[in-house]
Amino acid sequence: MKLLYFAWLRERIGLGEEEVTPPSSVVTVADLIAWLRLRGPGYVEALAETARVRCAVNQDFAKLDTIVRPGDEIAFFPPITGG
Amino acid sequence: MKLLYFAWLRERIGLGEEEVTPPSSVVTVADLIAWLRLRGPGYVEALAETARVRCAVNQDFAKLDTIVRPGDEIAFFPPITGG
Amino acid sequence: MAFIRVGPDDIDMATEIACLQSEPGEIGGIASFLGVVRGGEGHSAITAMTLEHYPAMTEAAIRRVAEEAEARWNLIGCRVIHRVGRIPVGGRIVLVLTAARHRQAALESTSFLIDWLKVGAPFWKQEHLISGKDHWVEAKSADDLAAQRWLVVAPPD
Amino acid sequence: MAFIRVGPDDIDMATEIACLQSEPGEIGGIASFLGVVRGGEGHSAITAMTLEHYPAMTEAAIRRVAEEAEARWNLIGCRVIHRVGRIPVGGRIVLVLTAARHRQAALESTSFLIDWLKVGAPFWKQEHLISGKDHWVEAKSADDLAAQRWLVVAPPD
Repeated sequence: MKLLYFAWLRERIGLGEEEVTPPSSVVTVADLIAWLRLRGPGYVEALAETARVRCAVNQDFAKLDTIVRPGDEIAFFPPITGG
Repeated sequence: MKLLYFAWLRERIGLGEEEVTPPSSVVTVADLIAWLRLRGPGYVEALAETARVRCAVNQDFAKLDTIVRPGDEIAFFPPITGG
Repeated sequence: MAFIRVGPDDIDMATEIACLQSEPGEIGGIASFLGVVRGGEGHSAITAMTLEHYPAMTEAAIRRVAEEAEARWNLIGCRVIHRVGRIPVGGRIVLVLTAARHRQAALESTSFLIDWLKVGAPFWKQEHLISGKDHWVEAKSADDLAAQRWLVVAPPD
Repeated sequence: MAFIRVGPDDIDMATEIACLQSEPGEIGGIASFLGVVRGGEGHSAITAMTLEHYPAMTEAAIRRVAEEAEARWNLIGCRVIHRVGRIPVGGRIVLVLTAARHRQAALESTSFLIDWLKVGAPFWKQEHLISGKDHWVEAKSADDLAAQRWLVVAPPD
């Protein structure tokens, strides 16, 4: 699956986009976050407080229990500050 | 006193502005309207329905019982359609 | 300081916004309402509209209410331009422009000012029908109600 | 048909209004909101702001809501222009422009769209402080509340 990071999540993780293949035990957004945190301190720092992290799956806003599948585009970002 | 007429009141009376000297029995806007109606059919037509006539005395919106005095500028006009 | 202009000249939105932005202050948002002459349909189709006003009263009345809006919404700037004379279909009649730190103040004060102009500023609209007839526009009670939302008092009956 | 543009180019209000006025329909009023970069004061004084977004999502999300607004307020036209990239203090960030037969539809839909953009469109603002530091703007709960006025659902927590 394709992961995208925006704003300070991108800065902390150190990249804006990557392809990953998580194990089949990763079923939901929450699982994916837990798995990503194992990838290094930048991920831990970016994804530490899930209350400050928002997610979209295939360009639709998602929740922690939204299902993720191979081939999905999954974006992580802070609360929106548009307009 | 100086009288001003706007919009269809001006058209019906046939002039936009005139100087008048009503008798001392004319104390209020209502008295002035009654006295003006004696001046001819245009005035009657313009001032027939007081519900459709608005008035300002010295550039402030006035009511039928507002006092009018020599030297005042008194304007008659239809309900406002601005903006 | 509220800027008010009443006259026959057309309205140039870009210039007005630039003037507003030159006001000192922390502008975060600029709201506007531009009223244009609607063509009407069928029997009420028109070619143009003529706006008449009470010159000695108009600008002063608008200034009073614009300054009230500036105080009530803590505006950084406010411009009200109202045209008079003949305006063709599609032409600009009125522009209300407000600037504030935050969007809600700008949007609400714009709404307030245009609602007030409909019932409180001494303008009268005459429509020139395609048929050649002229017709004075009747005041709408809906406009009185809109103005009352803001506790603005329409001219007394 | 709603017109949406997201990109680095500056916003030309006069052009956008002219485009809106060329839409077929009986336009009586055009409302707008223009958001500009506020300079801030003291320790939070900034020189510029950078807007980041999620390109694959932004325009589609704005279009969906702009079309919802067109239907809900029976708009004749609607344009939403949102800039991304670096914008200096005083620069234009966003323009919402709506046209309707009547003023209230235009003003309300403008308010709705800007309230939604604050919480619903995937943009993020970074401030460049005069001190040289960069700082991501925090979302405001007041913006969530403003969006809720319209029964718009902010992205889930």
